[in-house]
Amino acid sequence: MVTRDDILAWLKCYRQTLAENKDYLTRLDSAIGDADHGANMDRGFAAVMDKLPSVAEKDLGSIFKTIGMTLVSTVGGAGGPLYGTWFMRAGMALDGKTEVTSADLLAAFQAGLAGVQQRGKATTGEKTMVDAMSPACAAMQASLTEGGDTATALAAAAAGAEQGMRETIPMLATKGRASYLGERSIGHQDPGATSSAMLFRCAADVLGRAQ
Amino acid sequence: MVTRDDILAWLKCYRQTLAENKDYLTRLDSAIGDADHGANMDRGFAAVMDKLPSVAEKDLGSIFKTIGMTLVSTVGGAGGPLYGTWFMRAGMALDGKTEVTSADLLAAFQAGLAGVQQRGKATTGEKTMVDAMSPACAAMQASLTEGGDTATALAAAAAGAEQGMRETIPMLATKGRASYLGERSIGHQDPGATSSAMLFRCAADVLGRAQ
Amino acid sequence: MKKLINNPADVVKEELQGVALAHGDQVRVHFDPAYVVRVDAPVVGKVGIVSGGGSGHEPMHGGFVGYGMLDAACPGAVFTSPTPDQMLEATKAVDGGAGVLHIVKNYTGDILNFEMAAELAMAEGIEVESVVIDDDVAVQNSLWTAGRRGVGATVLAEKICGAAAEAGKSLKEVAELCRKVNGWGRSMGMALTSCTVPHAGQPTFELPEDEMEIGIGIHGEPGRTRMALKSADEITELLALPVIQDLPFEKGDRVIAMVNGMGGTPLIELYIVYRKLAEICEAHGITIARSLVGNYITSLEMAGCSITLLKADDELLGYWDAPVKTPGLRWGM
Amino acid sequence: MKKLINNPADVVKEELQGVALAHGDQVRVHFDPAYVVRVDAPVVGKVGIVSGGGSGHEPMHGGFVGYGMLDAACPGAVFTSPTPDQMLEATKAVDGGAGVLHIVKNYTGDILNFEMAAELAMAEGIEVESVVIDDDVAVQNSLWTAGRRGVGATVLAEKICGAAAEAGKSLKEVAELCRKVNGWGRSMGMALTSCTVPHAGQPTFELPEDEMEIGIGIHGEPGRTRMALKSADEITELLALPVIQDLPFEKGDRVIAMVNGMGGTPLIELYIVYRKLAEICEAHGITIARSLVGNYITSLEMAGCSITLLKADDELLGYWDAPVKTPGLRWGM
Ligand SMILES: Nc1ncnc2c1ncn2[C@@H]1O[C@H](COP(=O)(O)OP(=O)(O)O)[C@@H](O)[C@H]1O
Ligand SMILES: Nc1ncnc2c1ncn2[C@@H]1O[C@H](COP(=O)(O)OP(=O)(O)O)[C@@H](O)[C@H]1O
Ligand SMILES: [Mg+2]
Ligand SMILES: [Mg+2]
Ligand SMILES: [Mg+2]
Ligand SMILES: [Mg+2]
Repeated sequence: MVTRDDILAWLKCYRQTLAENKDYLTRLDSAIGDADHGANMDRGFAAVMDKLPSVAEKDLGSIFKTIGMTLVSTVGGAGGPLYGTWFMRAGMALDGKTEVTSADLLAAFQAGLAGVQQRGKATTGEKTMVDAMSPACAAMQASLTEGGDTATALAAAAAGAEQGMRETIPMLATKGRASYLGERSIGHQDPGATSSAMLFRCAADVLGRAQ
Repeated sequence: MVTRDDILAWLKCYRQTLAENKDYLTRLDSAIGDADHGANMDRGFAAVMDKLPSVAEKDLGSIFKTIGMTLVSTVGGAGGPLYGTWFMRAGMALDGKTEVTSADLLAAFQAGLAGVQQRGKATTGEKTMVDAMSPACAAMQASLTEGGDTATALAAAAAGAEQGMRETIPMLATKGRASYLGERSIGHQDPGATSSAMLFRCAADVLGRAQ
Repeated sequence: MKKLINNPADVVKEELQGVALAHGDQVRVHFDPAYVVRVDAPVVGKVGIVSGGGSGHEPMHGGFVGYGMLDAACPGAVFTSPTPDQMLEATKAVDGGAGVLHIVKNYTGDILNFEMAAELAMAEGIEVESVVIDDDVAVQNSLWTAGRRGVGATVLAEKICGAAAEAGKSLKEVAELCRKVNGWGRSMGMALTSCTVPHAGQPTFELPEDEMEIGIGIHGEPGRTRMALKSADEITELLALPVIQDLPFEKGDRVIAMVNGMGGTPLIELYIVYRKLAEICEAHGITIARSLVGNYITSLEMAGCSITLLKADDELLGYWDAPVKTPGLRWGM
Repeated sequence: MKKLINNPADVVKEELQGVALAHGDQVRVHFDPAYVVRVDAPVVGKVGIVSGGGSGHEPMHGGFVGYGMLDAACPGAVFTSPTPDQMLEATKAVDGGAGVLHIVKNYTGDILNFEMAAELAMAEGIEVESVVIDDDVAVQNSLWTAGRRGVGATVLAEKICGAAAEAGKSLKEVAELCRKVNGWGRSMGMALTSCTVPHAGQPTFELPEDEMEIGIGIHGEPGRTRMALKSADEITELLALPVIQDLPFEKGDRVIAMVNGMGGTPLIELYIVYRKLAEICEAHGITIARSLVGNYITSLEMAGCSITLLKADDELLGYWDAPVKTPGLRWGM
């Protein structure tokens, strides 16, 4: 089982990763966006870290919903409502739990993805974070179906997200700010897909090591 | 005797010199002023050249006064009223004449200098065009007193102006825009002294060759 | 990065403090969540108008809060859409019982955040209408993308709708008017230099000394095409013709014309652009009935300009001429 | 050089054409000699007010022509004082029989040309008073030099004297008021980057990425000192303290405060400076009674700002608040 402490460690890892990659994400966003994705995510997860102590004793559903609301009210831009929705929906799937199985995690990731797609109306292939989140879920599901353990399944999710992230490079953006570029969006990696891949990489690194 | 045609050739030489040194004068004015002296003088003498044909048959007094008024109404800045005054006052000294002696020329130059000093209230040593005009007159007078011919006297005037021009480099400006710089005006050659030295150099080159 | 700022993280907060100090007679600034609101809000019985967006476009939107224009503006981080809680609080603060119009520029972030805010406000019983502005012809419109960006027409929409709200029009009517302005307005911009986002610390893009970007967005988003620097007259044509061609402006039409500076371009240059724009309009039989030349919707210190034309009938001109009293736009009072 | 211009030689002419097209309802532009004049000039029985100076400082002076401010402005070439014939024609065009005030910034060129113009106008029977503005504390004053430069206080003097003329004050009274404004106003400016004079084609000075120039003039004239780039708060102190120290501002004094952008600095930064200026004034017991934040007296595309404080009594505040209707400054009508 993945415990609440594991989950908190995962979030801490992600906060750390974002802080370290703030400039990198902003550089990606400079090429096809408006040069703020790194600062936005960093600001959001700094706020999340401030908020976490007050809910750390609660169930994972409450924790995730608090994260989601914190992101919505501190990030702004496209990233805020989308990541906010991801955490809020994932939180609904984790309602009442304080420890979770890999199947619970997958269900939460899938709920998050569905929420993002509903809010942002993007499907795969549009050069957005969906292109990292969606293959992450698919790879994790395939791994669990094959009987993989939590570590294996999360590693598959992270690899899937990273592959999806790289596959955004040749894509023509049709959603978000990059879509204004038309053909000129081709050849650049999507910043949101990149920050999403980092979220799954932290999950694999931290939660995969957990048991 | 220096004829009207000689004088017109002198002015043409000066107009040519200014056009060639427009950027140089502006560069000097960038260092301690506002980067416009070259453009101002060039604009003014282009207008003078346009005006000259309409008065070319008149006496030198009329020609010089027309030049002065043209400069006043086209140059602007400090240079416009000062060079305008120089030509207007020199013109008064040449009233009615169509050819002149070297003594007439000296009288005109001295009248011009007096006009400039009256208008601008500058004396020598203040890092202005006066520092070229004044030694030019002094050197010419000395040369004529020693019995120098027109060519010799004008060569002395030009050399005096150029020496005065160079001597503005170590001066602390106390008049004009450069005075706002205080100590920082030291080490730069005054643009107005430079354009004045060019006027005397053309006189030496063109009028000195005349007879 | 050469800017008159302290810590990049404090830019928006300190700017808002400056606005509050400079314009305390006209607006109040609420912090946490941040919004700028008319001193006399809510105006009972009047439709409230709220806009907002990333900071860095000053005077838009905060500078347009006041009589005859916006009731409140929500400033986000630099170039980042504000958050739903700001918009919700602003909406509540300006609701005088006649409902609230959200004027939203067409960027995914602005859309999503305003959408959430509208849901929350409606859940609290406030009637909300949202109108999306998407006037930037630089972006080739398509059913399959996020569509066109919202730029210069936003300023004109805020002025005109503000006047209509002041005149007692209903929420439905003001929203309809806003859609009309959006339908009749078109813009396009260009950049001579990049802007620098404070927290990014370096220029968003590199533009060689002899090149310019045509069709630039107000967040330094790359435009239609990069090309060799041209004269002001040629640049004005490159902007004005797509604007004129996109809308069925017809001989005899009147327009409100705006030549807007991006923040780093001096007024003297904007008038040179305006001169050519007037010539182009005349050649197309379009009469400029009203004009605005200056910095209204900027992109930090970017050098460049944008052109907006809004086809205008008597209704729009009437609202345009109505009194307005904001820090950024003022006449008639 | 990246500018929205055509031929450098045509910059001022084409800008004036743009001004004429954009503001034809408020001003007329006369060419050859060039001056901008109120549409309703001369106003019979009112003192006429004429200013002028080099172009490149827009909106000053042409943008301040209109009801309650200037009657006419004479634009010179970029950064070059205009010529006496322009000033003479402008003076004649605005003389409504009550005489004409010349507001002259203290630069040798402006002084000499306005002096010639005043002589010519008086020879034609027009009563002329000239007041020289020299408010720039960056220049250490001395009996032996050309003295201080005229900068920001010029804008405030034009507004205040314009209101007094509108109120029917005599030429002597308006000139006296102008001297009072000059006596009570002080300014200082700084640059983050150089401006580029169009015909020069390259920056007037080179300023490394990590340096700034304190005490800059509005023509890119070097200032008091060059130093390492500092924060907005520190820069504001470097400007505000010499201004406050130079004038006997006393605890309890009220001031009109202007934070002026040099042309290339965005509004968001000016508000950050204003915030600190307000704090400094408060710490000195000085009350900011009125304020102005924006681009009013610029230096082409230079990035930077200047601060002006004008000690203000009820008389000055009354004239400040009076209606003004110009392209660059407008309120109350
Ligand atoms: N409609 C959408 N659906 C899903 N993701 C989107 C959508 N629009 C944008 N994104 C994601 O948001 C990222 C940009 O986030 P961010 O820079 O924070 O916001 P903004 O574009 O408002 O500046 C993009 O890289 C993309 O992955
Ligand atoms: N009071 C003065 N008396 C004589 N010459 C002066 C005076 N003030 C300035 N000058 C001269 O004028 C020159 C500058 O001319 P210019 O650049 O055309 O005018 P501005 O300083 O108005 O831009 C200086 O280099 C100096 O030689
Ligand atoms: Mg972004
Ligand atoms: Mg000069
Ligand atoms: Mg953004
Ligand atoms: Mg000059």
